[in-house]
Formats: sequence, C-alpha cells, structure tokens
Amino acid sequence: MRREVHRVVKVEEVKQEAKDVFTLYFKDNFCSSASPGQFIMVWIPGVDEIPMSLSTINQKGVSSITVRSVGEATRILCETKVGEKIGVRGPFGNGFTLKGSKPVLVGGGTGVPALYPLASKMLISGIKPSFILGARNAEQLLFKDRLQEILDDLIISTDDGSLGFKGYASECLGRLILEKKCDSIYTCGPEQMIVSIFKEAERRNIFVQASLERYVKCAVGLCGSCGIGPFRVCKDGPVFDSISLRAVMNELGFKKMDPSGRLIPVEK
Amino acid sequence: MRREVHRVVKVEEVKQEAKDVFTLYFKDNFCSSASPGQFIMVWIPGVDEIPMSLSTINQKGVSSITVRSVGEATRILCETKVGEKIGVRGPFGNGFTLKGSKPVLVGGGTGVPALYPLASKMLISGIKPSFILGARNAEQLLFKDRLQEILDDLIISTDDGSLGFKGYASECLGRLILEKKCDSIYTCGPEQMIVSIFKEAERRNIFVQASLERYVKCAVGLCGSCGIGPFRVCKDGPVFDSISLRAVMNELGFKKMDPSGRLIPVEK
Amino acid sequence: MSQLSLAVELAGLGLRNPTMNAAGVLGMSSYQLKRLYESGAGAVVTKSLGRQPRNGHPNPTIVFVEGGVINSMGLPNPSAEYFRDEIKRLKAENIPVVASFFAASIEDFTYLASILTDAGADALEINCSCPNVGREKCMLEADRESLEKVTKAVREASSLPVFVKLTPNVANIVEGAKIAEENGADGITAVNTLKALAVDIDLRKPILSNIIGGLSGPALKPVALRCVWELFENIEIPIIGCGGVSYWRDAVEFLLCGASAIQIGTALMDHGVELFKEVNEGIRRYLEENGFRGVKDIVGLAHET
Amino acid sequence: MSQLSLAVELAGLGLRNPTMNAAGVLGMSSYQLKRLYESGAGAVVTKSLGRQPRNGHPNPTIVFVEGGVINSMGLPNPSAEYFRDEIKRLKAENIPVVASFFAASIEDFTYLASILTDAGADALEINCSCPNVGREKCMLEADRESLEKVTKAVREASSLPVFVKLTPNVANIVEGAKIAEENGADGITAVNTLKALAVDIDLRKPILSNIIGGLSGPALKPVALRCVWELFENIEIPIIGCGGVSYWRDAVEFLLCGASAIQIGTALMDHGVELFKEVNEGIRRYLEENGFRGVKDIVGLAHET
Ligand SMILES: Cc1cc2nc3c(=O)[nH]c(=O)nc-3n(C[C@H](O)[C@H](O)[C@H](O)COP(=O)(O)OP(=O)(O)OC[C@H]3O[C@@H](n4cnc5c(N)ncnc54)[C@H](O)[C@@H]3O)c2cc1C
Ligand SMILES: Cc1cc2nc3c(=O)[nH]c(=O)nc-3n(C[C@H](O)[C@H](O)[C@H](O)COP(=O)(O)OP(=O)(O)OC[C@H]3O[C@@H](n4cnc5c(N)ncnc54)[C@H](O)[C@@H]3O)c2cc1C
Ligand SMILES: Cc1cc2nc3c(=O)[nH]c(=O)nc-3n(C[C@H](O)[C@H](O)[C@H](O)COP(=O)(O)O)c2cc1C
Ligand SMILES: Cc1cc2nc3c(=O)[nH]c(=O)nc-3n(C[C@H](O)[C@H](O)[C@H](O)COP(=O)(O)O)c2cc1C
Ligand code: FES
Ligand code: FES
Repeated sequence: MRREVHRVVKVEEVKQEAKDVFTLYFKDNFCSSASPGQFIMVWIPGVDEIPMSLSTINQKGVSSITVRSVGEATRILCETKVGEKIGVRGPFGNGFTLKGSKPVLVGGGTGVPALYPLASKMLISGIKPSFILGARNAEQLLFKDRLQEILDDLIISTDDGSLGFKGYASECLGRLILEKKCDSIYTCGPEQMIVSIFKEAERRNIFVQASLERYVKCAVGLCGSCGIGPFRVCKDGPVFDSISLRAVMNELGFKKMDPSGRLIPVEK
Repeated sequence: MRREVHRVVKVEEVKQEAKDVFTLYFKDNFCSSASPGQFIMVWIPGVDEIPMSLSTINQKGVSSITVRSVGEATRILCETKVGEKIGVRGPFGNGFTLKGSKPVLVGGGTGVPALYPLASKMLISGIKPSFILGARNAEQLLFKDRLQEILDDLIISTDDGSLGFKGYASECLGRLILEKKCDSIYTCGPEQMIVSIFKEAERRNIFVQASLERYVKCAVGLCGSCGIGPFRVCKDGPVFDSISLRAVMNELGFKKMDPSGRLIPVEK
Repeated sequence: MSQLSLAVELAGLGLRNPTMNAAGVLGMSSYQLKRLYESGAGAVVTKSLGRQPRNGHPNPTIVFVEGGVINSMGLPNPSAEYFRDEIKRLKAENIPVVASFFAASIEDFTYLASILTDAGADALEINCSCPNVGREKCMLEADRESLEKVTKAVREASSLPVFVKLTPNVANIVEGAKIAEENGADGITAVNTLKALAVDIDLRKPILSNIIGGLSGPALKPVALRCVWELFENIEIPIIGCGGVSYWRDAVEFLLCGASAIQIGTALMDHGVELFKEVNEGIRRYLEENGFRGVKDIVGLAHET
Repeated sequence: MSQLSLAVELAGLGLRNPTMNAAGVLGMSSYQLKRLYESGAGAVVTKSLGRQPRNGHPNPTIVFVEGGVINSMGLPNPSAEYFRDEIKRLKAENIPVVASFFAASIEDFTYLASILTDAGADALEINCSCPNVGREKCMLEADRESLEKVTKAVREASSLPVFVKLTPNVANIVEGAKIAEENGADGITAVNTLKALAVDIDLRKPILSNIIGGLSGPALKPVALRCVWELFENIEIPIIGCGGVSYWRDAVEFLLCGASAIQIGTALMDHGVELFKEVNEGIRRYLEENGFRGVKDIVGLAHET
C-alpha cells in the first residue's frame, strides 16, 4: 500500500492540552516513520478532511495530532472519544532538515506541537536545541511539560507576560541569538510570527526553516490549491527554507489563496 | 514490470536444427531466470501469438526457443533473420520439479529442446540423468550434439532404426528402466508418445512428469481454452505429474479442446 | 464450532455464499466450473454461449497493462447446444449454474434461453455488453431498443431468474438497467470490461489482433463500484457486482455499495482458485468482527448517512 | 551539438515540444504554470475557468486507488475574469497558454471565450466533460445538442484555435468528436477522467464528499489510448492525448495511436515537474534511435499495417 491511500485508525488516547486544544493518539505504520514537520490529512466522514501536523512520531509506534478547535472539523476532532475512528492518509510534505549545531526552535500556538518531534530527533542526533515556546498567555502554552522534560534550554514567551518573557517570540529570539550564537532557526506558528522571525533572521544572516500553512485539498501536489508563489505547501513544503521564503516574500504575511484560487489577505 | 507484460526482443542468432526446425536466440531477463519446462508466448505481429517452450535458459543471459514449422506462425518464425524483432511474454506455467536420484528424460520431436534446460539443471544439481532422444528418423533428431556434449548417458531411438534403438521411445524406456533402475521419468513430445510412456511408467510404478500441449490463448489461467479435465495446461501445467495424469486419462491421447472449447479427437 | 453463515438469496436463488466466477473466466467446461465450485464459489457462471461454436479472435487475445489486463477473446465458445451436457453434469452434482449467453438476433436469444433452461441452469445471464465483437454479433445495451427486446424475449422464453450484464462504456448505466428491470430482468450484473487498447512502441502495432479489447482487473474496480452505487440508488432488483475484485476487502466494498453478490475474474490469475475461499473467509470475519448477522445486513449500507 | 527538434505544430500553434500539463493540474496561478513551462512543458493549460469564482467540493476531494487517483475537486477556480491577469503575466514571458474553461449556458461560453481571447491565450480548451459537476453546471458532451451549440458559440466568439476536451464516459466517443469537428473545433483533447467511486469498509462511507469522482492515472491509460485510436481513424483535426502518461514510453504510445500532442496530469504527483523534461528526452531518444526526423513522423504510425 502507498502512504497516499486512506487508512482508518482508532483513537487510542485523547489528551486535553488547553481549553480548545486536544491531542489525539493513534497507531499507524506510515505515520510512525514520518519525518518531523510532515503532516497528514485527517478525514472526518461527512464533515471534511483537513491537514494536521504530526505532534508525536514513532514513540512505540504511536503517533498523534494536536488540534485547536477553530471550526467545524477541528471542533468535531476535539470531541473525539477514545475508541472512535478517524481516517488518515500521508504523511505528506518534506519535513525539516537537520542543519547547524546550535539550532533554536520557535513555536507559537498550534505550531508548537509540530516542533516537538523535531526537538526529539535533534536530541537523538546529539544536538541540543534551544526552544522558544510562545503563546498569547500562559494558559495557551502548549506542550510545556513535555518540552521541559526533554530540553535543557526552554524559553517561555507570552505576549501578555503572564509567564516568561513578555512580548513576541520574535523579540525573544533576537536576544537569544546574540546570547547563544544560534546558527539555525526552525519555526512553526502563526504566519505573522513567522514573518517577524524570518526578518529577524535575515537581518542577522541566519538560516531559517519555517513551516507554512495554505489551503490543502489533494495534499499530493496536483491541484495547486495550496500555492504560494511557484510552490505548493503540500509538496514543496510545508517546510520552506530561507531561499524559498525570500522567493515568496510578496505573498508571505500578505496574501494567500482561498479555496477558489484567488489571492486574499492573510489575517494580521 | 511483471513477466506477463509483452517485451520486444531482437533475435541474436538463428540455428537450423533440422529441415523444418530452427532455434532462435534472444536476450530477456525474465526468460533467463525461467524454470526448465516453462514456456513463453511469442508474438508475431499481424500473424499470431503462440506458445513455445524455452530451449535455452540462462546461459550468459541468452534464451532460446526451438520451433518446428507446422503452420503460418511457426513458418514465419523459422524464417526470422538475425536482428529482427519478436514479442515475448512469460515465462509461464509450472516447469519441472527435480525428483529422484536416477532420472530418465524422454524427448520426442520438438519436445526434446524443452528437456535440454532440465538436463542442464540436473547436472548442476549433481544429478546425472539418462536421456532417451527419440524421433521418426535420424534426420529429425534434435539437439543430438548439444546433449552428447553434456550427458554421459544419451540413448538414441528412432522409429525406423536409422540411428540407435529401433522402435518407439517408450519401448526403449522399458528396457532402460530395468537396466538402470531409474526412479523418475521426465518427458516431453507427441501426445501419443507421452501416453505410452506414462502407461509404461504406471506398470512399473515410477513417477512421471510430462509436459503437455493444448490450445493456449491467455497463458495465465483465465480463459480456460487450454483445459484438460479440471486443469489448465498454461497454469497448472504444462508439466503434469503422475497423479494429475491419472486424473485426465479419459482425455489424454483421446480428446482435446479446440479453440472454441469443444472436445475434438487428438491426432493418433 | 458454529460459524456465521454467508448464505444469500439472489433473485430467488439460494447460494451458500455471494461469490461466483465472472463469465468467461474458467467457464469453458464443466470440469473447470466444478473446480471453481469446489474451491468455494457460491455459484458458477459459464463462458458466454452462442448459437454456433466460435473460435474467437486470433491471438494475441490478452495483454497486460498497469492495473489489469485487456482481453479480446472474441467470445470463443463451444455453442450452447454443446454445453447442455456440461450443465447437466454440473447439475448432477447440485452445483448452482448461471448460464451466460449472447446472440445476434431475438430468435437466437429466445432459442438459447430455452435450451439453457431445459439443460437445467439455475439462472441466465444475458451478455449484451461484450466489447469484443461487433454490433452484428451481439446486441449492445447502449442501444435501448435492443436491450428492451432482448430482455423481454428472454424473460418470455424462460422461467429462470434472468440477469442482464451491463457494460460500463455508456454515459448512463442506470438507463439500461431500468430498461432491463422494466422488461422483467431479475438482476443486473455490473460490469463488463472497459473498451481499451495497448500498443507496442518497438513494433509500433496494437498488441491485440482485434486492436481493441476490454480492460478488467483492479483498474476497473473504481468504475465498477461507481456503477453499482448508481444502480443501487435507482433500481430495485439485486445487483451482482463485478470488476476488479482481488481481495476480500474489494468484495465487501461491492456489498457496501449495493451488490448482493460478486463475481471474480482477472484476480484468479494472480491469486488462483483459492481466492474464493479467501474472499469468503474475509467477508465472514468482517461480518463477525463488526457485529453483523449475515451478508444481507451490509448490502448497500454505505448509502445510509 | 545539434539535437533533433521536438517542435510541433498544433492547429496552427507552434510549440517547442508536444507536452503540456493536463487542465486542472497545477494550473491555479501564473506562478505554477510558469514553473511547468520552465520545467519543460511545450505549452501550459490553465485550471478550467468559469464565470464565477468556485470553491469546489468540500474535502475529501481526492482518493488513491490501485492504478490511479479519483478526484472530485468540483472545478474550484478563481473565475476567468480574475485569471486574465495571470494569462497576461504568462504571455509577457512568451509562454504558450491554453485556456481551459467551462460554463452553464451558451451566453457564458461566449462571454468566457471572448475574455480569455482578449487576455491573450493562445488557444482555448472547452471542458465539457468534467464528471464532477452536475448537468446544470456544465454541458455534457454526451448530449449531442449542447456540444454542437457550445462548439459553434465558442468558434464564433474567438479567433483562437479551439480544442474540445471529451469524456471517455460515453458509448461512442467518435460521435461527439465529429460534432465538435463539424462545428469548427480545431482539435480534440482526449480524454477527461472516468466516473469512479471509492468506499471505506471501516467507516462504511464513500470517501469523496461528492461520492463520485473521476479516475485518472495509469488505470485510465488503456481507455484513453483506445479513444485516441478511434478518433484518429475518424476525424481529421489533431488530437491531444491525455490520460495516464507517466513515462516517455506512454507519450510515444499516444503519439503512435494518433495524438499530435500529449498532456500530463496525475503522474506529476509521483514524478514531479521534472517529468516534462524526462518525457521530452525520452521521445527525442526514441525518434533518434529509430531514425525519425520529428514528432510528426510517428503521429498515428501504429495505424499503418
Ligand atoms: C500543513 C498544515 C499543518 C497544520 N497543522 C495543524 C495542527 O497541527 N494543528 C492544528 O490545530 N491545525 C493545523 N493546521 C490548520 C488546520 O488544518 C485548520 O485549522 C483546519 O483545517 C480548520 O478546519 P475547520 O473545519 O475546523 O475550520 P474552518 O472553519 O473550515 O476554517 C478555519 C480556518 O482553517 C482553514 N482551513 C480550513 N480547511 C483547511 C484546509 N483543508 N487546509 C488548510 N486550511 C484550512 C480555513 O482557511 C480557515 O482559515 C495545519 C494546516 C496546514 C496547512
Ligand atoms: C506449452 C506449449 C509449448 C510448446 N512448445 C513448442 C516448442 O518448443 N516448439 C514447437 O515447435 N512447438 C511448440 N508448441 C506447439 C506450438 O505452439 C504450435 O506448433 C504452434 O502454435 C503452431 O502454430 P502455427 O500458426 O504455425 O500453426 P497452425 O497452423 O495455426 O496450427 C498447427 C497446430 O498447432 C496448434 N496450435 C496453433 N496455435 C496454438 C496455440 N496458440 N496454442 C497451442 N497450440 C496451437 C494447432 O491446434 C494445430 O494443432 C508448444 C505448445 C504448447 C502448448
Ligand atoms: C479472459 C476473459 C474472458 C471473458 N469472457 C467473458 C464472457 O465470455 N462473457 C462476459 O460476459 N464477460 C466476459 N469477461 C468479462 C468478465 O466476466 C468480467 O466482467 C470482467 O473481466 C471484469 O471482472 P474482473 O475485473 O474481476 O475480471 C471476460 C473477461 C476476461 C478477463
Ligand atoms: C486534481 C485534478 C484536477 C483536474 N481538474 C480538471 C479541470 O479543471 N479541467 C479539466 O478539463 N480536467 C481536469 N482534470 C482532468 C485532467 O485534466 C486529465 O484529463 C485527467 O486527469 C487524465 O489525465 P492524467 O491521467 O494524466 O491525470 C483534473 C484532474 C485531476 C487529477
Ligand atoms: S493541496 Fe497542494 S497541490 Fe493540491
Ligand atoms: S490459455 Fe487461458 S487458461 Fe490457459
């Protein structure tokens, strides 16, 4: 069987991460051999099929997704009970490439869980990353305990200062780079956060890999609905490096394709 | 690619074996890893596609078929020049199974070449077979030199006595069994010869594998046109052992399916 | 140990399970068909029989492509008359026999229906959908009028359940099925093969002697499932699903889409006649594991929302 | 080093080679299309454009089956009006653009043809064969009358070469092609996808939100080749072959059967946009090794006996 073919898996465990964020654990062979940064398509019959990054990979064959309830499909996913079934296909996309010896990972919102498998993989490879964990406020911080468990250098950053550094993750990053002489940045989170981080990195000449989101339909690079410039988020991404990011700066943070293919503004 | 898919191969060498018998050599990966006794389908565009046993297997990647001109397709095949192309698919069927330590091979007519790869394989496996090479007369003996080169125990038998034993191969076999205490018989040739040999073997309680011919169309066991009793020559055969032969004794040597599926008499 | 029964009732026919061979696949003799039944088929289907013996097209009559095979056998068959004894031999052993047949005229359809009925067949399957013979040889269902006449004639000539086998090579398969239903068909077999071609780039020739043939096997399955789905939504008589069934899962897919029974052709090449047993065991396991009590429970179930 | 030229002339259009993307595959923006051209395509084909922006069907809109994929995108597109600038951007770089479009009325067909012509497209491709939208959304070619009207209207509204893209879901593809030819079409694109369905046995539901979709990829190839073969025997205007081209050999097969150019869709998934280069190199090698002087030499060659 190809990884593109649908499988139906049983939800083995559900963990609430925040008021509106849940992690669903399941077993699937293809997912448990995914690369950090890859995503799957999750099918909720009668409702929708949506892209979700893998937030656990390959721990005793168990994988997971971490879902924020923002609409119908994610709400239903968040209400899933243990034993219920969902459809999955994938993993898709390129995933992150390990580069640099002093990396820093910057995660915001539901971008954090997607970085968790990356951090684990770095540790296994003998690299000790710094990790900036960002959110609006302390309550919205995801994966804090899990990250604390494995990382020596976890920096918490909240917009309102309710925990850790007060301000945007990108500002926090500026300081960290100076302090630790970081040589590569991995980021996943809200698009405006990614833009700020990329600008910060460009100023300091540091290589970035950022995971982007666009409207995904086929997930295999055919339909073009996830386009950003000449690229497809589903196939050329979701992880883009500095060179690619430079090529799409006229869209990144400004414009995105809606499901009809028209460019519409990105949320500020 | 699957072995069932057509390939087009160039005829690398043509060797005349008798007045109306030619061997065509070609290169093909699937054929060169065939089992002795398997056959291929040979496509002569615009004319026909016909079954042919492999008469060479795996000698430096070269394979061959040995064709007697009996009708349009075989005549055109026999006129093939070096460098010309033919289509092949296969190999198909079961092939012979090595059994017994004192085997005797009995070939008649164009059945002889099909036994040549079997004899070679036995020698490689450390088994020294006896071989009864039969034909109407000395001129029609096929592969005599090639067999002599590799075998210690080659017995020639001609109906008219123009060379070797005078009489039918089956009579010759009777003597040989007694003499050499043969413990298994492999045979390929005209159907009536096979019937005689099988009867001879049954009387003496010796296990037989015989390669049979029926009208082959699909060659993959679907269409049923090559039926003999419950069996398909193309898939369950072309090699049948004593147990299967016993099951088809009401047809063997008597009746065969014509291309419409009706049972018609077998040539006497 | 008591096992869940796979028995089905198909247009009045009681079968031990819902599997059959597809017409034309290993149906050349009673011996072949008996072997299929012994291997586990619930019923056996004869080669499509005609009025006269036919040799079919010259070789090559089959070619392998990705996802399936294209055949242009050209309906070789020993004639219905010849096959009467074969059917009798099968009936002597109580094997359920579906007699597939085709003809070039209403008279011949009537004649063949009656001799096959007399021979003891349990059901008739009208093959008016073979892509391998010209129009003169066999009435095409795409032609509404012929389909109506043929179904009606066969219906009148025989008291047996009549199945009409449809081609997927039409814009709307429901249309033909409705005509068959209205004219007395007891079931629809869906589907026959898709018209297809293979060409060789070295010899620069179509490979089949007949140039065009019919595509069967896995490549056909999604099209066949779609046809069964559409039929289930639009007709009342049972559907026999056919096209690309290669594993038990495929059979379950056909049942869920609305087939009451399934036929297996091409897959017997790779999986052998043992496939009937595997498919039946798979269906049984599926039913048991999901708490169903019989095959009937899942027929068309994917249509419920 | 001088290399054999792959240039072709297609209904008056001069293309550097006979390959294009299939409509709807990576044609959502000028950026995507430009990338295809830079990867080696001879011309690029836009997503099928309509009068209004359309989001298409909800997900799932694609499902993988043996030998191909079934999609039911449902013609999402930003509208022809929106796409005018995209076409201009492509034309500013001299990229040959085929504008694919569909409509629900003759007025809309006329309107769209004229704005796409004004935008600078090099040719128009009428998509009246998408299996993914109801009859109200897009005129079906199976309906002879609509096909006639649509072709005639577009012919009159534009001076560009007009290609009519046909569906294989018909009993006789030649019929529709002849109607198109008689009404002024300059070429036939053959074929669109086969209507198909996939169902999940665990959730017991059809997988696509739209239930039925269109099968493309290797499974479609033998059917597409058959269509191209039949068309070549029956029409005079050039044929653009489409359906399952995944390797250069497939492209050569289409050419030998009678296609003057070929389109590639599904295979870009597995082989990436680099496939255009590979296919073109393969065709070139084939022509050279067999002593042909150009693509034209082998178009329809398998029909000669
Ligand atoms: C590669 C990738 C990875 C993602 N990983 C995660 C993750 O790990 N956790 C998480 O909570 N969210 C993730 N998302 C976002 C998630 O897919 C959307 O939140 C979800 O699709 C919303 O669906 P809905 O029906 O609940 O909301 P809707 O009300 O349908 O939409 C809410 C928002 O989600 C967007 N959206 C809807 N459908 C899609 C789609 N098919 N593709 C992309 N965006 C869509 C809409 O454009 C809108 O902005 C990821 C998105 C992408 C592209
Ligand atoms: C498994 C098998 C292996 C064979 N191996 C050899 C071999 O190594 N050398 C050799 O010379 N011959 C072999 N034959 C026989 C050979 O296939 C026929 O001689 C050949 O098909 C005749 O074709 P034709 O067009 O020249 O003659 P035709 O005039 O068409 O027929 C002559 C005879 O060949 C038979 N025949 C024709 N077509 C077929 C067919 N498709 N399948 C089976 N029989 C057919 C006819 O029934 C008739 O008896 C083999 C046959 C089988 C079944
Ligand atoms: C070799 C072969 C012969 C066939 N002969 C017939 C036939 O005689 N009558 C008929 O109705 N269908 C015939 N068919 C079509 C099958 O019955 C069946 O409809 C088709 O092959 C699809 O099923 P499959 O994918 O399981 O093979 C034939 C198919 C094959 C492969
Ligand atoms: C994702 C996807 C979207 C498609 N969208 C369109 C479309 O908008 N218009 C159209 O005419 N065909 C569309 N098609 C059909 C293709 O153009 C083509 O006819 C078909 O896929 C067969 O070619 P292939 O096997 O190379 O993919 C689409 C196909 C796919 C897979
Ligand atoms: S979703 Fe990325 S190309 Fe279709
Ligand atoms: S030739 Fe078709 S079953 Fe043997």
